[in-house]
Amino acid sequence: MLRKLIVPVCLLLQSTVGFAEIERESLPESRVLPGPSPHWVWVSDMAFHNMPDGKVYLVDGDSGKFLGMLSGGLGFTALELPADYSQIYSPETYFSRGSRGERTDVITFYDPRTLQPNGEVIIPPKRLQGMPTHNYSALTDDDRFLIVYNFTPAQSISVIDVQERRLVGETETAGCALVLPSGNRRFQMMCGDGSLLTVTLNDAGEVTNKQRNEPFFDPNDDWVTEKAVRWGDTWVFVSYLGTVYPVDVSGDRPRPGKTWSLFSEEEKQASWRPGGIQHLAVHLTSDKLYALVHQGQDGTHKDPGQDVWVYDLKTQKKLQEIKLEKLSSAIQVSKDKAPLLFSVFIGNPALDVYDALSGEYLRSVDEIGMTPTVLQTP
Amino acid sequence: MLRKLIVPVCLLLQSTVGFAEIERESLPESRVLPGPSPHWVWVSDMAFHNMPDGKVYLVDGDSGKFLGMLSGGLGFTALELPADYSQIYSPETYFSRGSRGERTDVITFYDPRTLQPNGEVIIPPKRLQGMPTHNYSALTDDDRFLIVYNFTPAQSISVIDVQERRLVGETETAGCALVLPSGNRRFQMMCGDGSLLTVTLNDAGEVTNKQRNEPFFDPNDDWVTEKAVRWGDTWVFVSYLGTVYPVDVSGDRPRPGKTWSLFSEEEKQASWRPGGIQHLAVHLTSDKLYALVHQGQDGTHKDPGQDVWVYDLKTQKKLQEIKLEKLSSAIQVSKDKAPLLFSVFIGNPALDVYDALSGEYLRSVDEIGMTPTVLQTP
Amino acid sequence: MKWLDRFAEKSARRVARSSSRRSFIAKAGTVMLGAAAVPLLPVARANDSSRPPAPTESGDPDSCDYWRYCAIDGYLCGCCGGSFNTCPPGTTMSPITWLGTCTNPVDGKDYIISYNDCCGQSSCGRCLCTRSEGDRPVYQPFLSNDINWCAGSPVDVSYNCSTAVVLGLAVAE
Amino acid sequence: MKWLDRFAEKSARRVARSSSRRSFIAKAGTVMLGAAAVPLLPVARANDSSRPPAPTESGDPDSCDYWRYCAIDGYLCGCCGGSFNTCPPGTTMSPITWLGTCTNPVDGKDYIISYNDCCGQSSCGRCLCTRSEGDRPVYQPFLSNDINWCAGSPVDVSYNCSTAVVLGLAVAE
Repeated sequence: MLRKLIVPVCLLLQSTVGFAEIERESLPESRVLPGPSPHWVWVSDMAFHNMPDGKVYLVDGDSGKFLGMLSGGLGFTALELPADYSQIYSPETYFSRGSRGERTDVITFYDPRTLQPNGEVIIPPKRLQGMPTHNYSALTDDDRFLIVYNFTPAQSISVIDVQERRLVGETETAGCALVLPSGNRRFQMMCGDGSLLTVTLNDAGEVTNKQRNEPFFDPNDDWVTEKAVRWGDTWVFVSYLGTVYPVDVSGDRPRPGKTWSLFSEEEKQASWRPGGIQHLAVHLTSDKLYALVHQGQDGTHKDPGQDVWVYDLKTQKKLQEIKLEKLSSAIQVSKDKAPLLFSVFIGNPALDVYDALSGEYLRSVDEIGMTPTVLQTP
Repeated sequence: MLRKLIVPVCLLLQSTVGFAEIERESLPESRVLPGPSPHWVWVSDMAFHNMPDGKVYLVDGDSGKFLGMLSGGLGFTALELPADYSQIYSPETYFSRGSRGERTDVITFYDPRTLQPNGEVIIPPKRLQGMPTHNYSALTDDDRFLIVYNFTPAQSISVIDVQERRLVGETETAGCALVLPSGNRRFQMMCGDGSLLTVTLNDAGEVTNKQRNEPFFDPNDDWVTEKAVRWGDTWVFVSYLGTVYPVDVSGDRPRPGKTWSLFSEEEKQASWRPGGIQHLAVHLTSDKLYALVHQGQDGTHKDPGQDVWVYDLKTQKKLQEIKLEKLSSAIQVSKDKAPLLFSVFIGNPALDVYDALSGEYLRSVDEIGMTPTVLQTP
Repeated sequence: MKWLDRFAEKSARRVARSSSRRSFIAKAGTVMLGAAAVPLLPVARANDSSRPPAPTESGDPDSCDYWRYCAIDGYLCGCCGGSFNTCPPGTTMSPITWLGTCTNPVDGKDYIISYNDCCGQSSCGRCLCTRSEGDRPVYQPFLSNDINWCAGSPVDVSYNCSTAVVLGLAVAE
Repeated sequence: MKWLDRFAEKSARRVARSSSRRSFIAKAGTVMLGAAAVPLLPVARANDSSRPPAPTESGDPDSCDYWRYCAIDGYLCGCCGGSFNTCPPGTTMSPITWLGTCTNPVDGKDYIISYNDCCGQSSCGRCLCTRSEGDRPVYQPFLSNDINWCAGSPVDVSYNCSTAVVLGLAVAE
């Protein structure tokens, strides 16, 4: 192909007048990213007004520099990032005619340094489409299998072997939703009656056991949000009214722990409650829970907030109240020892960066898509 | 399929408590549009920030009511509307993976009453992608053949028989661009040297003759925009500086007419010039030319304006100056005897409606997509 | 569409499970197919005059504060070429969806509202309205407005706008 | 990609046609493949020190008023993960594009700028910059910024952002 072009090129350069070449500047090419920084953040954008064109943006929290993006297809939710960041897995949905025609769901594999796709696995065209949040899909603890929650509205999960890059299969999970990993071959799902379904895989990724346990909360009393976060062997669920339900998932069956509340009686009286699209974040090494909270009534459980309250998950004491510069619908905390707190508001496409320890506002990065939803840190 | 569902439905309705049926409201279904009103307008939206999800919106200029929309794929430009409005033809581009993968270009056929697709013809995946304007494609005068301009950057045209719904073929048009119809089996294309290429078809839609004529303007002096408009047998071209070049296309070869200017010497001194994405419109039955104008320097030929000046194409006199309520990058005039003037600005997604005779501002319709570009009236 | 078969058989199970439960929410969860029944069983249910009349209403159906929208999250079809109970041209109504319970200010009664999505075109983009009173998490699907209910439509998940159909009276026990 | 063959053969014709023309614009139109040559002929042109040096520049390359952007219309790659002459990761540079002639305020000289698009991802959406000095209509493609030049890229027409590469000095006659 090149050779074909060189001929006319030289021809042209000879025949050219009114044009003098100068020292050529560095060869134009595509940038390649360095290894990940713990202060990088991936910002998902479902592009609510143009849903076939979801995107996800990579920003460096230290410099505020926009590093690159990936197109994510229709109803994009979030990437899946293995611990070693050796690959990026993206559950994506496409139609042969944009918003109609034949639907194809895929897991696309991207090289994290070039952001070029290097493969895909076609999965059942059933992945849940909805307001994005985390927990719609997940990797097993050893990053070998990717689990995708399906809703058609029949409920099921698809299992993908990301090492062999093949679909292992699909399994019905009637009445239960979402994917909460709890081991190399085990994960939980949340069921409508307040119980958890424990799903076990074998080393081939095939489902060998589905065990539905007793409800760990009463849905008729107060619902826990689907935005649970993981704290080591414990999944932390928080209810609409701020009750925290820790559930130990280290064993074959989940063991609910002692519940506690994000709020004092006075704070409850002042109608403080959690809210947002991604309203919880855990900083693992310091055992801290970051909760996005606001004052509101019933129906505000997805409303944005401008306050992040920080708790010690061991003592269940509130350590800190962070007043945000701007409204927030999603928060995330970087995994390192000098963590950053990231925040976006779906109603205003900018990324805000804070010191997660002092709560100090550091910077804002504007023009981050249209409707930013989910935040993920490597 | 229905029968399959009815069984569980009845089962459920019996087993239901806490729920009392009442008189059912009118059966939910999809609305069907009446025949077209001359005061309807189709507003194209290329969704510049989310290009795979172009759309086109139908609005009733009299009521300001939003009547419906179509999804138009990647780099959507405009619909093609036959005179009898019996079908809607839409040149569309799709990728198998949204913004990557295999590209497929199609002409989609839509029922103008239900807005449901009722067929498509796959065409060469080469249609020009660029800032939308009219003249990227066109129907022959008898609405039998649809001509699509291709740019890869090799230049060619595709001919589609919309009656038999098949691709007739593709023909090279090296050095020439756009599609300006001039008969049932003839159209012109604009070439880089200021000439026109006259292309003739036979009754099968096959290209039988391509005749390149002398330049009708000197590109080195002042360029005419590609946004030419048709006035019966005459195509009206306007230059960056406002010189009008009428070209009679009724015969086998185009006959350039006497040029004139939109602007007086004083107006030229005050640097008035045309500008916009769709800066010209013709009202055929009154022989009026509507020109969107502004004051600016070189490089502003696509800038928005807030003034529409109206000219008599026969006497070449300015009849009227309409001061718009808001900035405009595209104007269109309805075809009837009590015409409306429509205006959109790509930087502010709303449709503004004016009385095209008095120039009186009538109404504005907000939330019209993201980046509205081209206006078309049935 | 294959999921329908599986769905039918699953629904039966869901009934069995929920009919042993006491809370209204759980039962509301089971009637969601009633919404589906509206478009699906016109003949069977057309001339039933024994039922109470439809509610008297007031307010602007194209305004987000209209009473029927108490649990909605999406574009109002009335602004998109349809109405509060009709899909715009070019779209298809999803027969299966989430339910809300809204109080009609005119008669003070609670009604069950079925928020059927209109599907098959990209987002309408007009009159976005987000009110989540009584909205439940996505693991309680038929009470959750976070789910794209076009998943249940014959044209699949391209979401255009949402309707709000009165399905019936909410009867407290 | 087949179009390249056809394109080569067409270009030859374009040269023949334009070399008989007198205006600078027309000639600039013919050198556009020079832009393509930069990425395409690295070896052939790498160690040529006989040429005049690259221009001395001032200003912020991520700002729309940077001198190189006089004829640009698109997102600045410097705001998108690339730079004024490098594409963002995940995108591919279009070898063929439109040309502008911009005056460098530092030396007052006119330079030919090649606005190579970066392609293969959807719009970057940042630092949209529209300046059309010297921009020509789409029927003069190689001087037109209205064309999506990703059409000339191996990954086709998905447009992400635009670069501005100095190609050479504009020599008046």
